[in-house]
Amino acid sequence: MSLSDIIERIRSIRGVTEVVTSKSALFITANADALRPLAKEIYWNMGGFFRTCAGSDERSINNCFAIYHIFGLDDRGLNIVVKTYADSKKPELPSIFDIVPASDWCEMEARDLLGIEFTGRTPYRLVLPHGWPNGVHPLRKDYSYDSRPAARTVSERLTLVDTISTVPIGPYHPALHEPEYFELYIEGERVIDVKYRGFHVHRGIEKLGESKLTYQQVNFIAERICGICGFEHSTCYAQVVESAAGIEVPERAKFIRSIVLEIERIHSHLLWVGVVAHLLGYDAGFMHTWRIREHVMTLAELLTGSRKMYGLNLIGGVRRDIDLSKKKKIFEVLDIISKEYIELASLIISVPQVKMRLKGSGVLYREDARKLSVVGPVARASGLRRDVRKDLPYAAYKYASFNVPVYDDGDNLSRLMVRLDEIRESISIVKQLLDQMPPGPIKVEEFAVPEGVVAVSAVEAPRGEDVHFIITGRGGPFRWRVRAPTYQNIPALKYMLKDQPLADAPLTIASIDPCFSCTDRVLVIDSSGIKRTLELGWGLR
Amino acid sequence: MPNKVIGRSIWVFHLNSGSCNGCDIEVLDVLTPYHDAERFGVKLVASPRHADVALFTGPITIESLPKVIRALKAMPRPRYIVALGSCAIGGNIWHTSYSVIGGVPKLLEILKDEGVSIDGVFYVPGCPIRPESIIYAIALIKGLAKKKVKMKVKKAEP
Amino acid sequence: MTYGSMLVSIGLALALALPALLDGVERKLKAAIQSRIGPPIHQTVLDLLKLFRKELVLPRESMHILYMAFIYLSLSIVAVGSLIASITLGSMELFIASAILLSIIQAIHVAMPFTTYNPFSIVGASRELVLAVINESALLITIGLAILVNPLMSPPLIWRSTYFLLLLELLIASYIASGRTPYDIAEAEPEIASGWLIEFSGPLLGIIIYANLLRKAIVKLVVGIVLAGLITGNGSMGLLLSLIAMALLWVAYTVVSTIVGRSRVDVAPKTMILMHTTFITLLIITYVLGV
Amino acid sequence: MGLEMKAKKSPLSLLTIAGSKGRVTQRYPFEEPLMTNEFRGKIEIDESKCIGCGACVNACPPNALELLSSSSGTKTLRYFIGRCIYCWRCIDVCPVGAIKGTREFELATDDVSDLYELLIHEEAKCSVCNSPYATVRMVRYVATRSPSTEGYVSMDPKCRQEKFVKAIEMRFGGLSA
Repeated sequence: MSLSDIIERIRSIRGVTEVVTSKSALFITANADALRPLAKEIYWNMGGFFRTCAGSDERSINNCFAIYHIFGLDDRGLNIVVKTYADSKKPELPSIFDIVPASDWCEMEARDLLGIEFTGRTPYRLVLPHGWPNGVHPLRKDYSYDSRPAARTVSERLTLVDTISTVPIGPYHPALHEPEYFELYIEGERVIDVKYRGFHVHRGIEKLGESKLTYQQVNFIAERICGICGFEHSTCYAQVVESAAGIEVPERAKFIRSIVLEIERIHSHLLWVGVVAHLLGYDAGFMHTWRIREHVMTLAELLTGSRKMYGLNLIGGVRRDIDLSKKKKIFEVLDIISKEYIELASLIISVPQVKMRLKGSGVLYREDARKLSVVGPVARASGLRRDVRKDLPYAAYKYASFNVPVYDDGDNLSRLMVRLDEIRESISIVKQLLDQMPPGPIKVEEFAVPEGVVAVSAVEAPRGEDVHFIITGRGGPFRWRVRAPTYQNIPALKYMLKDQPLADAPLTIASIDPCFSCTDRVLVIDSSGIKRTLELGWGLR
Repeated sequence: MPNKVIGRSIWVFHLNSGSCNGCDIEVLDVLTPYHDAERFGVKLVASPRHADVALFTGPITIESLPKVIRALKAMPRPRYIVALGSCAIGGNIWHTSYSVIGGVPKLLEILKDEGVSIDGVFYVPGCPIRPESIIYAIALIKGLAKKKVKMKVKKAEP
Repeated sequence: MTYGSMLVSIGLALALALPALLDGVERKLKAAIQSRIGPPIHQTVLDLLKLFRKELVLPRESMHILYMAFIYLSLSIVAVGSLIASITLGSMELFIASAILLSIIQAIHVAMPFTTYNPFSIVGASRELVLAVINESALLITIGLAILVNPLMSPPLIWRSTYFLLLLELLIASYIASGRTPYDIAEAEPEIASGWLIEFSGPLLGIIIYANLLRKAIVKLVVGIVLAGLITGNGSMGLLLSLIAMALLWVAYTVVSTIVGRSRVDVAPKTMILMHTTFITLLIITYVLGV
Repeated sequence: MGLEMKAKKSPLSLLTIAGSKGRVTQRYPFEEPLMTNEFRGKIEIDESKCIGCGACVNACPPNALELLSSSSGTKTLRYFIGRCIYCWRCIDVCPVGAIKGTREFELATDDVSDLYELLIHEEAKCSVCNSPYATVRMVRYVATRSPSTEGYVSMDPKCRQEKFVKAIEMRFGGLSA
């Protein structure tokens, strides 16, 4: 199926008014009644995946709300963005939840934060705190940011259950390390249902738009979406702005980005292996994996200036170069890691209890994985070959040759194996890229970001595909939407935990490598309160 | 500043109140071989009822506030708070956001209104905190190190 | 004071002080296997002292938990005492009494968390109950067989396979009863947040932790006494050997628990039943055949 | 794939790994911390160089650097260590190189006020309307950098504008609205 075929098939759907191709995506504008047929065509007939949807308050521009549904045809390396308008007085759009189950959360998020109703499904509150007043939508441009709701000291959401058939996991629970709340409904020792009540880490960064965040400053918040895979977020953000503004990043900067991204992946996967060993009562495994990981952390500090929160990215390039002595050090550390981690990993999976508990537990079948558009190692452990580094190559990945490990069992052991294999691939990628790194500048200083350009960018984080969507504004983003990988993977937990022993629940929850601070970010920067007329066209260039 | 009650055995309950995870993984890192906080008698416990110290990371979101207060109330006295990282002390980038209260100093005001008394607060800056900073704070509590920061007021001569 | 009662007092003092220190040794040893320094050996003592300086909070304001904790502690002390006396004085009656005390202690240990109404501690306690039902009965049957062999009188002239099997089965049962991986499901499994201990705090927690350490010491001391009885018989040598055996077992159990992971609550009972029935059957056969 | 990892190993080999590594713990605070020279720590503001222009304040993502005006004719550059994210963007943007990065990380304290650093600048008053508009140092900095602005540099933006308009009126007969 060629690009023109795709465009032809999309144009043939009634209600599609505009199809525009650009560098970062295929942009479609459609009427509300064309949304469902379009979703069906792209998601099921063309075999596309669902990335996310983003609501936007464009009343100051065209007197409408708008929803952007972002799809991806992975095998063609193509993003498809579908824009539909909703009325400014009574914003309402048809839900595509029954066609694309993966759209559940982002629709509810748009409902919470923008007040856009979705017809044909049951709505519920997802993101905002429990006591938040109805009808107040913080992402609307007319929302007055200075009013913090009164802080409540008692919670209605957390009620300690009085029957022992419910086991609350969280919000402060040693198996989670992050404040999230799962309610597991159990029968004996068997889980029969799961309820996720998250969004404790909703930090509402919209407020920052008001404090006049500039394009460059947003980089540092993007990094703080997540403390484990922050560099992926800041890279993705930098890329989406660069793509919107047409900035040509120096090759050397792209190499440095790829190298640091892979180093972050190694540290993140080692961290995860350690946590899993700890959850299985194998504390020595935890200690020794983290001992190996410590080398990576020191290496990251050497390259970027900080063990975490590298602060390396700027729009237009990176801030620190990799010189010869650092290059030598990278090779040294990688040699230590590759030797030690294989020894340790094979030990961990040989421990009888560990092996017994990983195998066959928390299974996610391929069909469910496809239905929910899960990403990253979770998808690859369920037989889906999805990897942004291969599908939509960014930074310097086109210069490296590497495998995408795929396992078919969909159980916790597969997810472990995927990650163990990926550590090896990452080590090889870093080595290849270091050898090919071209000389030259590491950033461009002078650039301008035009207003009203729409762009999409994706980066493969350790947990899966990370998507940033932007509408540029004056001096800072007009609308910035982030879809972290865990956001896409948590709904799959329902399938993985059901009918499983309670004892496996923490392990299975951990097996998607959840990063709740990513999920809850709701990172939408709005340069609110500025009256302007803005021509909202697709990123034509 | 050495503390008589918890100076030799510090049991810590970790409260992530909207942190990005950066500090949290460094808290775990402190327990691992290269840093090994256990050599100072530090132990992470799973229940606030066992804890001497509540370790705060994150700017304290409004959603987590009630649970945080609940956990603090469950701790037997004397109880201490350690604010870890720039979110918990000053609210970091989100210090003015609508969905956070902006750090431990603000939490202390709320606790005062609630009648929850706290026996001591320590602040440990960093973003994210590095493991040595945490160990330095432990050393401070145990009296093995001296405080180094002090409010500075300088004048720029015109 | 007679020589015998002096020995018993010294033995009791040692047996009450050692567990806290041995726990420190356990933590130090684990740390060494994990490539780190670890806490000082007397850290557990420091922890306990600190707990006693903290505020007393009773879960659900009920005195009966405090009462149960004191019973737990005092029965544990009595059991330690009667075990020490049994090997020192060669009293089979006291050994039998200790076995009965041990099962009462275990019953309190399992029952206590149910009074807190916390879902985590109740799940933890239910799991402890399942494991305890199997392991305790095996442990008691084995102790009963040990009493038949009557190890406290004088060392046997010839070592029979019954003795080896007896020691082996006692080792397994006492290892499981000492609450270590892979069978520390009730306390350590992460989904139940430190399980049955979750609601206790301050001095109350201190009492329970110390009593629990004593309980762990008792199950090792039983093995030590049977071993000492078979090698040296009763008296001062028996006392010394059984205390040394307890300490050595503590170290050995630590190493074993470090290199294995945690079993799952639905698998552990099956493995345990299989293991115990095999060994006990073999034990009875060899005993009856007299080999 | 994953062939090396499928190798069967005895759980006992953990002891060999532990034995070969020994104890790796860094005995900080009694030993040097595990830190590289590249580490970004607290910043140091040089009071002899800072001109109080506020470039760092505009660049600082978390508002750890703030420029506060007081009624007593001073402008204070306040650095709150407790909110700093140690990104060193201020160092990048400072026009006079007054900010220096250090490797300082031992910042723990029991009093939050210890974490503030204040640098008080005197404010220049407009030569026409006598209202404060910038720090004395900044005015001098601008004057030495571009001497041609001399006639305007001692005024606040409003008076400057008025003077400029007047000057143009005198020369060209005024600006049409």
